[in-house]
Amino acid sequence: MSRTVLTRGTVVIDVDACKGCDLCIPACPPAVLVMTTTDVNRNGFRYPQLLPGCTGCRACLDVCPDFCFEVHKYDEPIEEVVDAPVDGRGRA
Amino acid sequence: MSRTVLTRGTVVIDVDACKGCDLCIPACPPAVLVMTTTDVNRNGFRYPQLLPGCTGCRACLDVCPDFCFEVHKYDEPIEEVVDAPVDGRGRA
Amino acid sequence: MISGERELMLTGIGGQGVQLAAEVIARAATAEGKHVTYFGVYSGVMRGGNTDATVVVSDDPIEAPALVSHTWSAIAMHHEFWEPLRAKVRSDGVVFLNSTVFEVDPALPDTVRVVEVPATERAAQLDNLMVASMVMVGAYATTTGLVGVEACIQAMRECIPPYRAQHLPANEEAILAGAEMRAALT
Amino acid sequence: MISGERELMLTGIGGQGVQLAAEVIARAATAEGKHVTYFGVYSGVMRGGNTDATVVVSDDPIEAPALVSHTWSAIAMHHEFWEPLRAKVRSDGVVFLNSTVFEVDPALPDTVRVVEVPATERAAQLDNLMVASMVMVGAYATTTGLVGVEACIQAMRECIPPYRAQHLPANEEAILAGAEMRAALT
Amino acid sequence: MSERRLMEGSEALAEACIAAGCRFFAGYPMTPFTELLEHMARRLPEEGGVCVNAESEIEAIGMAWGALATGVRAATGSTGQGLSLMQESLAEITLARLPLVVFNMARGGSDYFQATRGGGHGDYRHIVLAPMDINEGVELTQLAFHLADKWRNPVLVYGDYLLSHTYEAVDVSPLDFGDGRPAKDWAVDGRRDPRAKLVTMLGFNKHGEESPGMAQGMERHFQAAVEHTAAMERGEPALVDVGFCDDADVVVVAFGTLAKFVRYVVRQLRADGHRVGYVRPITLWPFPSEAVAAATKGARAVAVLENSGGQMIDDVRLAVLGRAPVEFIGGISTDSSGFGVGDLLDTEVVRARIEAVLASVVASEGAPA
Amino acid sequence: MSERRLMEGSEALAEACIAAGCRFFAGYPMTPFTELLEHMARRLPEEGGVCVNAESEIEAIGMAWGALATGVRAATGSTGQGLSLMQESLAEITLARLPLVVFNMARGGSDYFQATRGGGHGDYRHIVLAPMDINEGVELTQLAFHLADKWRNPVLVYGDYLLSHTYEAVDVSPLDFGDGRPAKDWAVDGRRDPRAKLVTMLGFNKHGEESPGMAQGMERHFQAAVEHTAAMERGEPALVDVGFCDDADVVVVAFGTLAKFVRYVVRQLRADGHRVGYVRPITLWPFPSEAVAAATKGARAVAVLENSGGQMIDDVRLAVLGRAPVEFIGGISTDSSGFGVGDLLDTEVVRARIEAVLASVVASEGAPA
Amino acid sequence: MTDHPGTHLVAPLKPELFLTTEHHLCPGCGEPVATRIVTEVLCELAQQRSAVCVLGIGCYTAFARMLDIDTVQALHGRAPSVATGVKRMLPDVSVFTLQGDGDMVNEGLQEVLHTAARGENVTAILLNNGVFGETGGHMTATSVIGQRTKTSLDGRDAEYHGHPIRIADLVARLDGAGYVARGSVHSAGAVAKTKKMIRAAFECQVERRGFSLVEVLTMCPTGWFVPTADGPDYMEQTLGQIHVMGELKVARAGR
Amino acid sequence: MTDHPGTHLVAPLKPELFLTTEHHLCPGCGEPVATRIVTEVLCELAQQRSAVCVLGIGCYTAFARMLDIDTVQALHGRAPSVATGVKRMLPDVSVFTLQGDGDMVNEGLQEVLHTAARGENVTAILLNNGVFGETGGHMTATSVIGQRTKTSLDGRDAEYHGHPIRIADLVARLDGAGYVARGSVHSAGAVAKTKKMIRAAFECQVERRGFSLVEVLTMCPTGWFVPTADGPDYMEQTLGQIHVMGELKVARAGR
Ligand SMILES: Cc1ncc(C[n+]2csc(CCOP(=O)(O)OP(=O)(O)O)c2C)c(N)n1
Ligand SMILES: Cc1ncc(C[n+]2csc(CCOP(=O)(O)OP(=O)(O)O)c2C)c(N)n1
Ligand code: SF4
Ligand code: SF4
Ligand code: SF4
Ligand code: SF4
Ligand code: SF4
Ligand code: SF4
Ligand SMILES: [Mg+2]
Ligand SMILES: [Mg+2]
Repeated sequence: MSRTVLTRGTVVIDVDACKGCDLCIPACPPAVLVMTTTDVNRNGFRYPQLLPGCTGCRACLDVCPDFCFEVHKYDEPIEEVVDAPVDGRGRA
Repeated sequence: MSRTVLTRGTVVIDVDACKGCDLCIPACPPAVLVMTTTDVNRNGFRYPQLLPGCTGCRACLDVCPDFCFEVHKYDEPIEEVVDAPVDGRGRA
Repeated sequence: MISGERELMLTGIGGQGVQLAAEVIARAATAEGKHVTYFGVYSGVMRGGNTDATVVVSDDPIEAPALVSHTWSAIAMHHEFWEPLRAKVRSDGVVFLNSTVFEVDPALPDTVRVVEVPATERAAQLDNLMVASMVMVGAYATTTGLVGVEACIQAMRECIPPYRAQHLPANEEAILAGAEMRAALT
Repeated sequence: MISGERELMLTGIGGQGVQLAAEVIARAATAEGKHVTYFGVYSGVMRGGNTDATVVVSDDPIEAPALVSHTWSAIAMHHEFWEPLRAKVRSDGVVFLNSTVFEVDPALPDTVRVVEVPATERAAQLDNLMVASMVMVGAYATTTGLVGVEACIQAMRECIPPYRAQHLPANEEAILAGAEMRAALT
Repeated sequence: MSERRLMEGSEALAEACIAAGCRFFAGYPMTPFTELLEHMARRLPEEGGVCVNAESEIEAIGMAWGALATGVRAATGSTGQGLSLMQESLAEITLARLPLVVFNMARGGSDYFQATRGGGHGDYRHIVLAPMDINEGVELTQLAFHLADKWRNPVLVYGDYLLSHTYEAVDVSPLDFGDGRPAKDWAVDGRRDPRAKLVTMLGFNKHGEESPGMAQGMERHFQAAVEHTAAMERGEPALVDVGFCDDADVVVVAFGTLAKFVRYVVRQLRADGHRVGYVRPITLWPFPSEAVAAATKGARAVAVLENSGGQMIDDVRLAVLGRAPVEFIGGISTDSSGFGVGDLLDTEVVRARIEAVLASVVASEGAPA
Repeated sequence: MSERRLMEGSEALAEACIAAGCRFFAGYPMTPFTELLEHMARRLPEEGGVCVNAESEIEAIGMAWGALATGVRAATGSTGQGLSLMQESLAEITLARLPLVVFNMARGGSDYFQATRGGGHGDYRHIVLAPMDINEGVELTQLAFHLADKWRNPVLVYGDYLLSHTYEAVDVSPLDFGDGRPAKDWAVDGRRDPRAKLVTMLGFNKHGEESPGMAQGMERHFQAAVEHTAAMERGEPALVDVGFCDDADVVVVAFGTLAKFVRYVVRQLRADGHRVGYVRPITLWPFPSEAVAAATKGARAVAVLENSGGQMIDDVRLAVLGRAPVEFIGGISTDSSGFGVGDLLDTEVVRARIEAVLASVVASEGAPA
Repeated sequence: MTDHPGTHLVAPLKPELFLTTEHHLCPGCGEPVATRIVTEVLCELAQQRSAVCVLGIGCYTAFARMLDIDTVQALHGRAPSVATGVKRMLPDVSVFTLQGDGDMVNEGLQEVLHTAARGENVTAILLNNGVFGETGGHMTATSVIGQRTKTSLDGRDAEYHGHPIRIADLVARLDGAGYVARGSVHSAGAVAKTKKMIRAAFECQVERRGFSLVEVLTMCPTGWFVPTADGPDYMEQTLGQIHVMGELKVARAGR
Repeated sequence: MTDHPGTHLVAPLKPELFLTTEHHLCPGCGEPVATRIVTEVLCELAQQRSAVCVLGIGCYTAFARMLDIDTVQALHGRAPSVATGVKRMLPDVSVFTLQGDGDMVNEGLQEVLHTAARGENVTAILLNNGVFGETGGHMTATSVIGQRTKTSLDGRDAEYHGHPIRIADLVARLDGAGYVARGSVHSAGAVAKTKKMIRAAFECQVERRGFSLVEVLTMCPTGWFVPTADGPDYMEQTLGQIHVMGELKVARAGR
């Protein structure tokens, strides 16, 4: 069950700076951040990964205590096709 | 120009404890306390003297910082004749 | 019966459960009738900073101070503050590394026995990264025999404060998991 | 011209103006070219408690500490703390008593000259009890000649802080009154 | 109650307070004092006492002051830094003759001067007890309450990070120091029975009389405090642990947890045939001057090991008075936080420093001094 | 500016501060420090400076801390009791290397230990200057600002009630101590020019480098502080006033205003043919140990006169090291308030005490030591 | 003090809870007046044998000798903490502090606020004269704008010296405070009203409704540099305008 | 940090006024978040070269190394007085404190209140997490009733431990305070609102309208003993109920 999403922005994630606190996950309005499940970074923490659909709103950056995000906006939105029916927070 | 006043109470004044602050003078509702003019106590302070007409209201005691007053009430008011036309604060 | 004093030094970063591991082993040994001293560096220290601990276990009363110059065994939950500990490991010692995150060469002489325990990985499988140090405790107990696994589980129960009681099952599971991992190897 | 050091000690109860009197005399003497030290015990001391002062006046620089063992002259505004001062008065000294309130026997040897000044009474006549110490200053200056009356009036003007300027005339009047009282006697 | 339990040092000290009858505590967190406060906060209510999480160190000692004035046994504490904040109170509570027990769980570096000279103003002294380990800490804590009551004077228990954060099995049953507890007829209870009381540092009472150690008027009162200090110094034997000094060429002086390392190393060195001894002052004030003088009588060098720039060395020099060279072999040692333990707390390091002194004495050679 | 004016001691000290370029002051009233504060509150605004009526002593030193961090000359003060409250700050501001000048206008009794040992925690020292009278006070106050800047270390000026409340004619023109004012490139101004600065007592900087006296990490930082103390002790000559000691049987040691009495009395005694001398330490830290040792070399007795239970006597003993008996001839002396001057401040009393020592030396008789 | 025939005693020279009434405070000082009514309230509430006074440091420290009440002398500013320690150990005794504005609002501001926030069942009596009286009349944290003191010679200037703190208003905002009021002793009527406030404060304590504070404005002619007789008027026109009298908080039982 | 073609940078990894972003604070801590927005406001107001930070003692002390701003480290509780000294000597520079609840409402309560009453033109930023985080999670003067801490193991009990202080409410009552608000960092929306408050506070300072305070509620999962992910909810349901967010005082120019 794939669908098309509009991606307006993107984030660079400094994975090794992440302490796995999870705060960015609920903060992301389109819910396009998802934590790794078993993968850990060099300090042994899970970290977020970006799904398509980022709006470049910087909410993740605003709540992250560890300065893990750099936020960019696309000058023109791009379309991406995703096959997951659920978002990063498991919402259908 | 004498007149008759009703005296309902009286005060004992510990003259030597007095520091001449004057606070009791305006506090006395019937204005029956008057400071000496040249007479001073053992510490060199002027002190109050009682005229007839005390009501025993204890206002003087209530404001005196130096515990100079003992207040009594007469069981029956007594009448006294005074010849001064003015009271302790010089009011006619 | 152990001969003389047996030392264990632990190192890691704040939050990895190093002090809990040390206290569990110290309490377990005490429960088993040993004389024990345990010294920990914790709290009031910058979060995520250095945390280390020293446990000394002996059959006889311990005369020495609680801080030792050399250690018979070591547990490293992380490599960040490993260096000062490294130098203290006796040539006949045994060292447990949390291989999931221990990234550098431990730089130990060949005579030292090195046991790699993927404790954080195992904890992640148990869905609770916080219990990695209990995996290590299970592995340490099984491998060295200095304390029993059962005694460790019992001691862990005493160490966890009431307001964290919800973590008891996960910690127990982790100790057993560590013990199994090593038992499987030996 | 005075020979050697001339001391003045003053005593009274807080609020009697003892420090002001001392400072006036010290400033007056300084203005007249003398070397002076003045030490006062005041403020931070319980209200209405002891207050005393020591003034030393000399034509030459003063080597001695500002506190002296003996005094050539004394002013007692009240008898309450008179005793310790009494013992320090030199046998050829001169003592000024505020006779309105000084109630005890000053107990001085006959060789000491005692000058009774009803300073508080005179101040009451001036309708300002607070200026009694200035009456004393006038009397002291006139009697001893250590400082001039005019210099005292000038010094008093320097001593009174601006926010108390309204008291200047009364104080001046008092110094003059004291001077007159003594002049009348001598 | 007399079984041994594995306990953190700070828990053991807390239990010792309770065993001594302490029923009021107030404190403010500061590493490595924090755990003592935590244990008191947990345990005192269980014992019918009160522990207040004071909002600051100064308020903590103020609360203890109030509790003490009612006659109960009470304590407070902090690190040396927190005690710096309490200096006004520590000086004046001594003049108020209140039997405070105060803990200094010192950070890296030493607060010996602060503890023994009184960091505050004027003349006063606290009895200072410096345990070398948990078991001794339990004993000295209980002794502290006893001495505070005995002398109506504050007693300071001097610990540190190592003492606070070490676990050992320990017995915390109440100890009996004899002579019971002195009656506190000076304490307030609001009853005026038979008459009103006044607890003050200002040197007078309500009825114009002198009471023991409470003269009328500040000068007499200060003087009485000086005399009281002298009486304590004369009357309270300084506790000291002396070992192997009889024929020692080198005597090492150290106190507190560091002294345990010294004692251990000196025993090792003796076993290896070196003529070395140690003196471990247990009471830092009154300082065991006579014991130090006696122990160093035949020494060719006296070495002082402190975790500081050198503070106790003054007292050692005052005891030795030039009869032997007094050398400082300590230094600052702490961890990166400044609270914890540094490299000096290591038997090998301590041994090396003592060996260096031994070597220099041998090098200077010749007949015994 | 160079004419002499009759001034109260505290006014003279205030004028000396201003002459030295002090532009910030904060304080809290306390007898006999109060008048210094009053004069600063009146005078500083006239000079374009700021005097804050701080709400407490601790806030006062905090404000001075902030002002100092911007590079201006700033001061605070109190009595020894108020300084007790400041002990945390006084210890830590030293580690922050801020050039504070702090006045102790001591109450009755002495705060010598507090001043010279540092009443706070850890290892640190303040340079301590103790004038005997107003004229010297004016000079030493200005020197205090100079030394504070020179060493980046607090300097304490030790006065008392007598100094504060005596009037004398005095000249308060600015003094020049040479070498100008050191640049304060460590001071903050908000400009990050060329880069951001950090003023801290915690031993690091923003850029990971070591700056003079500012090591990285607490242990190194504490150690650096100890070394800095040693450098001051070596580098700053202790000021001392020695008189008549060459052939003296008895040497009297005293400091501050009391020493003026001693000096006066010793001159009298010399005039009367007695072999007595005096040593007056002007810097209490660094203590003039060598001068004391030299001056007492031939003495048969050393007498220490302090208005206290005996504090400086430790330093005298450490200097004399047993070569002559050191006797305490002081004691507590104050007035009824505890702030002021007592009977000891009397040349006849001082003379009697010194004569008693002379007599006992003569009684013990015989050949010179 | 015995009555003459035909008369009866209204009030004696020496109040019941005073050992002596002699003191060295200045002429016209308001502090003895305020203190006397505190003792009268204790008598009215029958707390004569169940009260402890904790004194601050200021001119009122002189009352340590005078009061016939168990007393603990605190350091400057520290009375509320000391009172906390006393009360925790003697929960059934009426514990009160007697402090000045310098003591309570300067040196010890956080003591009183923390103690109030903790809801300690103690009563604080503040003698607010807007100056450090004892040291000679310097500006405190309650001195009003324009007030001339020895450290604000041209009058307190808001820009340079800052604004006064209305302490009772602050305390009233704290959940631990059960009763807060501000009275005065500048007239006999004010004395009577203030006495009622003090009574309400002690009742609050007895009923364990939390911390209580009565701020009493007291004359300090010495510190204000005014003639004693002008003290009451000066107070009304200056301090009284900013520190307005009245009850600020009356919490019901079981707050 | 350079932009790719077709994209533009919204915000870089490292904010302008940070020298480094690496720190040892716990996972899920709210303090770095609050501090970052302070630096962003300074940039927005062009105060990058005209600012001095005065730090208290708590976990945030770690920012001393990280901030690219002239910094003075104060002792625990003393930052407002230190800031006063700095500001009086550098009246044209934006001076702000960064303090925790332990620092500001416990150890230094009277410092902040006196500084606010004096109307010092400085800005205080309070990071309120209701615990002493640094020492391991003990009760502070802002911990709310029922809050479990290491020194209130069964939850803060009003009777035994007393009530929390709502510090911003107190400061707002002082005449010297020009701007007072309470924000939070528990969500992106809260962060944005809080940033506006911080901006208003610094504007108040620049316009010399007196003391300004922004209290920021920050998560401390370590001190609260909750999983990091639960921090924001826990905050809203506990601290946030008592320390209610919003602007408490906005004084106009020329107060
Ligand atoms: C720590 C400390 N600082 C300063 C003083 C000096 N001092 C004594 S009384 C006083 C002022 C008291 O003012 P207040 O409490 O208002 O009482 P008042 O004298 O006005 O009645 C001060 C500052 C002190 N005793 N202790
Ligand atoms: C005078 C003093 N007392 C105690 C401490 C110990 N201490 C360091 S940080 C801290 C708590 C800080 O709490 P808070 O300000 O709320 O900051 P947080 O750690 O919660 O961010 C304490 C009590 C200290 N450094 N100084
Ligand atoms: S910028 Fe906005 S949309 Fe993109 S990941 Fe971050 S929070 Fe989600
Ligand atoms: S908020 Fe930051 S630290 Fe927390 S999980 Fe997300 S990226 Fe990692
Ligand atoms: S009792 Fe009343 S009427 Fe009588 S003198 Fe006193 S105030 Fe006046
Ligand atoms: S109020 Fe008291 S002290 Fe004042 S004048 Fe009247 S009697 Fe004298
Ligand atoms: S100075 Fe003021 S408060 Fe103190 S006794 Fe005098 S009038 Fe009263
Ligand atoms: S303890 Fe709390 S405040 Fe401190 S770093 Fe951790 S989460 Fe942040
Ligand atoms: Mg006052
Ligand atoms: Mg906090």
